[in-house]
Amino acid sequence: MGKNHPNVDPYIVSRVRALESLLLEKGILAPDAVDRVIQRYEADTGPMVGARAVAKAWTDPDYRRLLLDDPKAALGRFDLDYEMLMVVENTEAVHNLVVCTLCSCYPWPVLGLPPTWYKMPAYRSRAVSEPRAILQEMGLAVPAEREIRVWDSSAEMRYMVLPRRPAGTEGLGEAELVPLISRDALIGVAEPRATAS
Amino acid sequence: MGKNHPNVDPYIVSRVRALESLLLEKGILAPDAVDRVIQRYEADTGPMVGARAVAKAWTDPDYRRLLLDDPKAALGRFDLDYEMLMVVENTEAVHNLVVCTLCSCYPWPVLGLPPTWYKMPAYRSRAVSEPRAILQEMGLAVPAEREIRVWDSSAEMRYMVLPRRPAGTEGLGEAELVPLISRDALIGVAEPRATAS
Amino acid sequence: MDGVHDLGGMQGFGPVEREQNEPTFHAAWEAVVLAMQHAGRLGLLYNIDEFRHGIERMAPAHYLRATYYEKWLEGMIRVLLEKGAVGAEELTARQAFFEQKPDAPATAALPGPPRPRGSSRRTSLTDFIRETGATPRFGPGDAVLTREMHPRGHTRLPRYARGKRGVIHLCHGIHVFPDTNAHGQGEQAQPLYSVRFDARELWGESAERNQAVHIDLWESYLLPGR
Amino acid sequence: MDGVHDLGGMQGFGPVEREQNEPTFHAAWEAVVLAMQHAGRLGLLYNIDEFRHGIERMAPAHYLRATYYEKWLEGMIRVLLEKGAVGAEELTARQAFFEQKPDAPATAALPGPPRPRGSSRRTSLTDFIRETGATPRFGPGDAVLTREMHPRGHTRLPRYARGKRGVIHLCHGIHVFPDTNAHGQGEQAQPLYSVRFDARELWGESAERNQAVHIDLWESYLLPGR
Repeated sequence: MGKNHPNVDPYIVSRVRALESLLLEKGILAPDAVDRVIQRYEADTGPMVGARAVAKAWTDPDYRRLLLDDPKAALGRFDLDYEMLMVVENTEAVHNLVVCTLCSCYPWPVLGLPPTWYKMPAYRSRAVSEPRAILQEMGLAVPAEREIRVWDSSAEMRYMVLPRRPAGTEGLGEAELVPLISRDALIGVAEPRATAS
Repeated sequence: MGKNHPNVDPYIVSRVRALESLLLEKGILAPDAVDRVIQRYEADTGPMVGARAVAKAWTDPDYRRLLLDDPKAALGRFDLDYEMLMVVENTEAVHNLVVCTLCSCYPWPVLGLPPTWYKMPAYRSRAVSEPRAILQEMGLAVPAEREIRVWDSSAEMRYMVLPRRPAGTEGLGEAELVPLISRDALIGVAEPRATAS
Repeated sequence: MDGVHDLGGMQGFGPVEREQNEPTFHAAWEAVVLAMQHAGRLGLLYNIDEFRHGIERMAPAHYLRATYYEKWLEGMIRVLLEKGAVGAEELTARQAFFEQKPDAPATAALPGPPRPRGSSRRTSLTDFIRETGATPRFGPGDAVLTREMHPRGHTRLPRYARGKRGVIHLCHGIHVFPDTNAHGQGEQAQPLYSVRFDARELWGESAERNQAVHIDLWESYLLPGR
Repeated sequence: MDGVHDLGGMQGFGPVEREQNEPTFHAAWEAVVLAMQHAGRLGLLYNIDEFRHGIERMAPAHYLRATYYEKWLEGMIRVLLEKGAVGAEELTARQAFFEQKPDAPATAALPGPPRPRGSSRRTSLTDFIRETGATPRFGPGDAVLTREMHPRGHTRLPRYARGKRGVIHLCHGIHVFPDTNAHGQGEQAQPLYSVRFDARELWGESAERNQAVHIDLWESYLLPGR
C-alpha cells in the first residue's frame, strides 16, 4: 500500500463498516467521532508544534534549555499538554534517529500522523542495525566520526530530534525558520533545509 | 495449503509450465524427467529403507551397532549408497527429535518425501524452543526426566531416529516389525506402534 | 512473544520507500479505524497493551502484508471479541449486510437511532506514569544485563536486546508494565529506564561503527551488570 | 541473512497441523518443480546454497504464505535469472502463452523439438564432503562460543544460536562452506561439527527443562569457549 493508492479491498471496507455500526449501536462510538478525527488530522497532520518548538529553540537559548530539560513545560508554551516527550539534541558529535521496532510508536501530538515509511518493516527492521546505511539510502550522509544514536521507542515515552540549525539561516527569525523544519528532520532521517524550497 | 487441497493457482501453474518449457527447450530438463520423478516418489514415498533398517536393528544387535556407528555401511545392506546420515538412538534417558529451522532439510533417501507439517513454520519454529510442548500437542508425552535432544539439520548431514522397540513385540520378526515403524517415529514425533493398526 | 512484529535487526525487507505528497489517509475507512481506536481506548474497552498484543497475534504472513490501519482493525476486533464487547456472530452478520450494500452508511444497519455514547471513564490516552513511591534500583551509569527471556505473552523487550549488556542513561519514572497490563494482570507499575547499548554489543562484528541504540526498558527486564 | 526463513524459536505460527493420508504431491505442478530442481542442480546451473539463498530472498510475507514447492519455484527462478540461464523476457512471454492456454502441455510453446539434454556434469546431489587434509581445531568435549554475527548474505548459523556457548559433540569431517558457496566465492570447505547447546543457554529462563539442541556448525562460526 502507500504510494497514494487508496486501499479499497471490499473485505476490509465492509469489515470496518460492520464494526463501526456495532460500536455506534452500543454507544461506544459517538456519531460525530469519525468526522472529528478527520477534521483534526486533515488540518494538523504536519509537524506543526514540533517545528515551532524547534524554531523557537534555535532563536531563544533559554527556550532551548527548557525544551531539552522540561519538554512538558516547553510544549505548554504552545498550548500542548504532553508529558511523554523527550527531545534529543543533534550535535557535531551525535546524530539522533527515532524508530519503533516493535510497532510504530510516534510522537503524534508534536509531529502529527506518522508517514507510511515509518510504519513499514523496512524502516523498523533496519534503523537499529544499519542506521548509517539506511540514512545514506534516504539521502542523508552522516560523517563516520559522528555517532548515530538510535532511540527505539519501546515504551510510552516518545522522542523528537532537535536538529542543528542550518548554516546560512542566521538572519532568519523564528517564523521564517519554521517552514525549513520538516517532519523528517524531527525524526532524524533528514537535516533541516537552509532555504525555503 | 496441505489438507489435500490441490494448489492450482493459475499464476503458479502457468509460471511452472513456462519454466518447464524453457528448460526443455534449452536441453536442461530431459523430456522424461518429470515422469521419472513422479514414478519414483509415488512408488517410494514411505519411510521404506528407514523402517527396514530400524526393524533389522531391533532384531540384530550387530546391525544395530553398525547402523549407529557406520550408517553408510548399514544402509548399503539395503542397496542404498548414502553417506550423509546420522542415526540417533532413543533410550530411557534421551528422546531425539529432528527438525530443520532454516529450511526443510530431511533425509529423503531413507524417509521419502517430507510431510507438509515438517516443512511448515509452526514445526520449524517451535521444535527447538518448546519441543516437549509440541510433542505433547502431537500426542507424544515425553516423561519430564527424559532429555529431549533436538537435531537442527543446519548443514548437509541428515538425521534419523532409531526409536525404542515397543514392549510386546518380542515375538515378532523383522518383516513383521517394519509396518509398526511409522515415518513420524523416525522423525521423533511419535513412538512406533506395538501392533499393526 | 517472539513474533514477526519484533522487527529490529531483521533483513530482507528492502529499501525504505518514501511516498511523495502522502495523503493523511489513503482511504476513508482508515479515519474510521482511527476514530474507533480512540473510542475503544477512551471507553476503557481495552488498554494499549492489550491492543498491541492483539495485533501481534495476527497470522505472521498477514501481519507482514497488512497496512498499518488494517493491523489496527484486526487487533481491535480480536480484543473486542475476546472481551465480549462485540460478538462474533453479530460482527459476521453486520459484515454480510455491508458486503451486500457496499454504499450504505454505517448507520444503515442499526435497529434504531445510535445509542448516546456512554460517559468515557478515561480522558487521556497518554496516562502511563504512576506515582507509586517506588525507588529505582538502578541509577545513571549503572551497568545492566537484560534478561534472556522468551515469554509467550506480550513483552516490550525486543528480541535483539535479550541477554545484552548496556548502561542506564536515565530513569523515566514509574510506568505501567505492559507485560502484565496486556494480560489482565494489572498495571504493576515499575521504574522505566532509557538503557544505552553499544551497537557492537547488539550486532557483534556486523555492527556499524560509532553507533548506539537507546531502548526504554522496565526494571524487571534488567539484571545488574558487572 | 536474518530473514523470516530463520524460524527457530519464533512464536505465533500456531499448532502443528498434520494432514491425514497426505498425497505425495498436492498438484501435478509440484512434481514438475521437483524434477526441474534435480535437473538444475545436476546440470550445475546452481548449487544448493545458491538455491537456498534464492528462497531466503523472497519477500518475507510471500515466503511465509507460500507452499514448499512454491518457495522452490521462486528460489529456482531467482537464481536462474541472476545467472542468465533463463531470461526475464522469455520467461514472461512463455508465462503469458500458458496463461492463454492453460491446458497446453509444456512442449506446446517450443519452437522445435526439445533439445537433447546436455550431459550432466554432476552425478550426486549429496556430495559435500571434501578430503582437504585440514585438521579440526576443536575436538569432542571442547567448549565453544558461537560468533555474534549478522551477515547480509547466506549463513547457516541460526539467529537463535548466535553468541551462545556450546560443547563440541563430534566432527562430521570437512564440508563445503555455504556462506561462500552461495555467493560464488568457492567451496572453502572446513570442519563441520555437531555442537550441543543446553536449552537454558539458548532460551534462558523460558527454556523447557531437560532439553538440548544439537546444531551442525562450521568451524569459522566458532570461537574457543572458556
